[in-house]
Amino acid sequence: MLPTESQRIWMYRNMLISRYMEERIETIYMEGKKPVFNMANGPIPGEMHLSNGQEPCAVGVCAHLEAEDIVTATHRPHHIAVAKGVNLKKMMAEIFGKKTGLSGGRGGHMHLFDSTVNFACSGIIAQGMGPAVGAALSRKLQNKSGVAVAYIGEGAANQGAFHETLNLASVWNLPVIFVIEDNNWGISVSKSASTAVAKNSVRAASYNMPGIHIEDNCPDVIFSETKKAIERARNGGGPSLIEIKTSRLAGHFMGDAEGYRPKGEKEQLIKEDPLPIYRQKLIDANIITIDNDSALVEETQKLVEQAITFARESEYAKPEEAMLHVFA
Amino acid sequence: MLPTESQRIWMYRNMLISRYMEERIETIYMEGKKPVFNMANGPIPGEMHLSNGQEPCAVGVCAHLEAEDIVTATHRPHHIAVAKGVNLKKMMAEIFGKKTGLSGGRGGHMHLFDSTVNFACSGIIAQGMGPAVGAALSRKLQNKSGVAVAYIGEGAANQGAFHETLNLASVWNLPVIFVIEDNNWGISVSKSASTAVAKNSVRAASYNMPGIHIEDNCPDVIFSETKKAIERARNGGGPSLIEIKTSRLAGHFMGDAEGYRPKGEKEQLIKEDPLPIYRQKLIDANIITIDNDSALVEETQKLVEQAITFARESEYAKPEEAMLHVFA
Amino acid sequence: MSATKKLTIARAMAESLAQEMRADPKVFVMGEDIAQLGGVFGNTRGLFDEFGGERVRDTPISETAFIGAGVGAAMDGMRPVVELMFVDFFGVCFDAIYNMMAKNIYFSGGNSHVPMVIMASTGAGYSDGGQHSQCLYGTFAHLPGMKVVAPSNAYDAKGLMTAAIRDNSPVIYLFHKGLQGMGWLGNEPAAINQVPEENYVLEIGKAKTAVEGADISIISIGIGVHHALKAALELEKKNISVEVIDLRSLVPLDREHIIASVKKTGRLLVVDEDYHSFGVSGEIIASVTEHDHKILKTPPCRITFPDIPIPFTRPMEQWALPSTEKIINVCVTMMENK
Amino acid sequence: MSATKKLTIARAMAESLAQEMRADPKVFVMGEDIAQLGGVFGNTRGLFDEFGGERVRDTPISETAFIGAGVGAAMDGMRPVVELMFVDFFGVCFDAIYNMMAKNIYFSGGNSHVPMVIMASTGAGYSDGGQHSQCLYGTFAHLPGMKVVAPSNAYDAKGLMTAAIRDNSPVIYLFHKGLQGMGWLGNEPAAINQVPEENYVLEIGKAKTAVEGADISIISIGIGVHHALKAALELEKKNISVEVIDLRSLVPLDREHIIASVKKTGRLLVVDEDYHSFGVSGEIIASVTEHDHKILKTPPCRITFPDIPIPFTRPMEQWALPSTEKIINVCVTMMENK
Ligand SMILES: Cc1ncc(C[n+]2csc(CCOP(=O)(O)OP(=O)(O)O)c2C)c(N)n1
Ligand SMILES: Cc1ncc(C[n+]2csc(CCOP(=O)(O)OP(=O)(O)O)c2C)c(N)n1
Ligand SMILES: [Mg+2]
Ligand SMILES: [Mg+2]
Repeated sequence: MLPTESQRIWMYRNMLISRYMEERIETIYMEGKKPVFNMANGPIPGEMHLSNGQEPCAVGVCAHLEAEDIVTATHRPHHIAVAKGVNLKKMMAEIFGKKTGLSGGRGGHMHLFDSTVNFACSGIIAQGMGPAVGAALSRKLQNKSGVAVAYIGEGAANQGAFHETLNLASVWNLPVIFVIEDNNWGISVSKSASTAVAKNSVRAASYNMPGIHIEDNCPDVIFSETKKAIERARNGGGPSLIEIKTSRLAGHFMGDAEGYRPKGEKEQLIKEDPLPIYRQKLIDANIITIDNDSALVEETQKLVEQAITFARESEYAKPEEAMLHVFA
Repeated sequence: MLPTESQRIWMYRNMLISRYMEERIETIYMEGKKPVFNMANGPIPGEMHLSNGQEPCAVGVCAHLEAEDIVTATHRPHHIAVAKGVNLKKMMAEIFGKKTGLSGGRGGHMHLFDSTVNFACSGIIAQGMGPAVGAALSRKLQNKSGVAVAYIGEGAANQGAFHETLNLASVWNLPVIFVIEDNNWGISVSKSASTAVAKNSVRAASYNMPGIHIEDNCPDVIFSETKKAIERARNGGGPSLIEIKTSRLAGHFMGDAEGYRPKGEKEQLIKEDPLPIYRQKLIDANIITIDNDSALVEETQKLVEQAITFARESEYAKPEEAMLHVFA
Repeated sequence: MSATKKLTIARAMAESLAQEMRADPKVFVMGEDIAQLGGVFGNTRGLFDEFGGERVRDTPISETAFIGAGVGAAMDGMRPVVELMFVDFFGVCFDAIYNMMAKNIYFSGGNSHVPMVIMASTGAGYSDGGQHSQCLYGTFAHLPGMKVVAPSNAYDAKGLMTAAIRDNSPVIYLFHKGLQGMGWLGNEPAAINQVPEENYVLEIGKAKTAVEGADISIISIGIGVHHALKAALELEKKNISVEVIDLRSLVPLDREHIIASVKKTGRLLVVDEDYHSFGVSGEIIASVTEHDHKILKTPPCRITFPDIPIPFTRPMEQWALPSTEKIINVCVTMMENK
Repeated sequence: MSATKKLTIARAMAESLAQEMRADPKVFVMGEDIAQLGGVFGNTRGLFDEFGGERVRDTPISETAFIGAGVGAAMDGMRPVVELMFVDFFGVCFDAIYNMMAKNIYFSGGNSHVPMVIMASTGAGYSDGGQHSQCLYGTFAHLPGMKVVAPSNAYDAKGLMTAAIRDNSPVIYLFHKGLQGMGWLGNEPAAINQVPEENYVLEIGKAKTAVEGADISIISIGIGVHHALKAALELEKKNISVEVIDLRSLVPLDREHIIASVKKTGRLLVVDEDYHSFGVSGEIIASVTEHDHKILKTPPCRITFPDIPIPFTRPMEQWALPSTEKIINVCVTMMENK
């Protein structure tokens, strides 16, 4: 089933927010890191994993979700956080490490926790899969609505947690969906060098659950293909595995020289950038016009800028507040 | 391909050794543990996992192996150790914890290491899979012959290591065979309660390797069905997954009340005991006679008794030798 | 005060669980063989019959999955009690424990809670070999974000379990097999004591003076407390007056209690079944001496498991384990050391 | 003496590896991103080009599998050097490490060897958050059967790597990101020093006196040694003479060296970036005081990472980390304490 007009605008809008946010983070990240690139410096220190190119995976799935639904994301979480409705200001402030951030700066960009929209992410490969299964179990035990979605990369599909959690979710028939963002790379290691099968979706058969392969890095296609799986989970039909071919337009993290990419790959990926393609699609379908696209762009950029301003102007917590919140 | 006559006798003979050994261990284990059952007491203390009923899995596969081939077994290792040619005396002495044991008593029945026949086992579920893959890699890197066989139970097929090692073995095209002894139980938890698929052999598809399901707890069938996989590995064709339906005639460990078994299961399993069935098969095929069966039984029992006597009569190492062999 | 009855630690744990499950529908239990079997070590006995398979769930042998699931369920408002059958198995699932369960409260800035209990058996002494006999107290206590408790008797076992379940932070609950009162793992009669029928909470982080004394403070936890108590009786005959402190909890560690005792006695002996180096014994000695090394009349001592894998064979294993005899000998030597 | 050149730790590690791979066909390297990329932290740079993909193998993100495979290869006669990219990831594969790699020699009664090296990056200071900044020295050092080394400079890095590769026992080789000389993780110029071109071995288990002094012994490892050396210079101006001991190895721990130094100075300060409790600092203090607490003129001190997850934000993280300033302050206080 195709998304409605408003769903398509919602998806496009969130792609815009996410992409612009990544672009701005990219610039701000480099502040204080020139001429010498040292991760420790600048207003946003540490590792930075950008999601440019993967926005369709975020919006195409999250378009089906409500705040009550649970999402666990990875070390590359921004696009998904945006689509799940994480508060932009608090998120940006967290990325800057400010007191007003989601966790007052304790987490950082790999540890964004927003319990108001049931979003979390983490820095260990495949780590979010268990919690997604557990949240789904929690809903089942409490007879409460809500499905859980665990995002992972294709590299994570070779981690033991993948196997264990899919099996457990299936044996217990839980409302959880596993989404693989297949960008073909785990840092510098290509999928074919690390994975015995061409499509991870075939692995669903090991767990007696549907395995859906989505070849198209397009929000509409992802939306349509994932709808059934999510409804199935909502209706007690159990888990599914969804694999989406997508593209990592940036390096693994900022500072990555990307020397491992085959010649021409990057250029090709940029040609296939899903954002302008989707924009054109919506224009062609008369869902947006060039005019209201400009307005949308402007509006979403403003949102991001507001978040950035909020983050920049916020204070750091007192250093000794590091001691707080170790325990509940 | 059917085993030759001498191969069949070899298999039967090793089944006899293994079974008799388990029966004797069962008795000896209870020495000092009556009237009060306390694991710490008696000549064989600690946990004891017997393999009665699973002998066909050991002999059917190991009949294809040489001393140079590597086997890693589980917490239930005796039948496989016997079939792999582990020195019976040293093994028994190890089970008794004596200085003359494989490791001077440091390991015990779950940690039997015999490097002369490349056998090892361990107490953590699925732990032996990685080493089997590594040994296979070692042979490949050294251009040396030899295949590796990793045994696991069906319960272990839900452990993350299963997934990771099968994938790695396939990606690197290594000469390793994974053998699942499916006795339907992981302690008190049945396969159907723990496993999302009816046959673990289907999981081979996740790793682009052959998955072989063997329904018959019969040495001949296992021999024939596994032959191709082992030859394939020897010839550089890569790994395979083999699943064998077998039966655990005893409890999970000694002291297990087995209250979780459905009514009648145990009786049924005993009816299907592969040892008398195979004996009859060999008699029917005129491979053994009742007479030379008796001789074989006697001879193998003598071997086991000699091992037991050796173990009993051996000294314990000095307690302070506990400090030796932490490092090489 | 409610009626009491004599319970083993296993039964005390199960009783606390049952009472909490009755009182709070959010409490549930999962792990290997904890349903129909009642737990390999008996600590979930009866729960499956009373609460059924939804709330008392046998799991596949997939510790990473079900412990990770515990974290997700806890963060979603449930109160999972998850069994890791032997603490030795932590290696297959420690990421979910130390890097997630223990840190998610912090990573969320306190906005999420992780009310989760992991219970795991510890301990050697019955020849179960090097992968089924460890204590690993130091391993868990070293890493931030988890409370770590270990009862030495049924009364404490029940109160600590109730406290752990009600805690909004993750708690590692380590029970020593030798104290479970399961018979087939031996028995320590002193671990079986009077337990109130009504539920109650023992504050996590408070040590207890098990026996008062004037000459030497023996600090221990779990089964070591019993070795020490037996030694105390023998030492009394030699006119050595020993004070035995049962830590009950390693995180938080009740340093005040330890220091107060050592101030009084001037002598410190730590008894710990965990590995010798970089663990519990070192921390306790350091905590006392960094406070004031001059309160010590003699060098601090420790009786621990040496830095070797745990050998299977009885003579080696028993030789390596802390024991009442070793405690007596060390105490006598400490008193001779002027 | 052969020619020397100035190297970073990253290059010193890679040089040792290359030389050992040239000399011994049994040495091979595997891990994530260690082939074409040369390792995220540069320590395998050049190896893929020289030795090719058979001996320099990128792995899937399957640490349990490839570390387990390392054990199997090592027991079959190879000498695998396996990278765990960040030590923080040990939680997904620790069983293969602590329960198998570390114990198989023992379980085999010494009949099998496990000549395997695991190299892993450690350390905080550049805002990488709580799952990418840990040291975990105590975690590895606590459990028997593995040697644990951590170089503070390129010279030691090469000699320790060569020793680790040639050792028939498993060695955990922990390198601090802040010392790698990678630029993008900052730089510690003093870690970049003269390294002989020819290969050589530094005996594992021997500490080194980095600077001699009379008043206070500072015991540290890895990056803490550099904090201490800088503090020593400042303290000299205050007429406080500090002795800095670079442990270089935690297992075996060179207790004699530590004790000899403290005997001389009478004051002990441990600087450790790992978590405070139940770890390295406690063990060192305990080792000294159980030897003889009376050699101390003042209570022993430690500067460590507090028992909290490592916060991302710079102010909190820097506040929590050991530093030169903290060392100076503690040393001054120690000298005032009469
Ligand atoms: C258990 C574990 N191993 C290794 C890493 C280091 N690491 C971080 S991201 C990454 C690659 C992940 O690839 P993929 O899952 O495809 O996600 P992507 O980066 O492409 O989004 C690796 C190896 C980690 N964080 N956790
Ligand atoms: C990682 C781990 N988890 C749990 C256990 C406890 N345990 C020992 S044997 C066993 C059941 C194993 O079942 P299966 O793999 O089918 O082997 P079987 O006992 O049937 O031979 C369990 C859960 C363990 N040893 N290791
Ligand atoms: Mg990827
Ligand atoms: Mg089984």
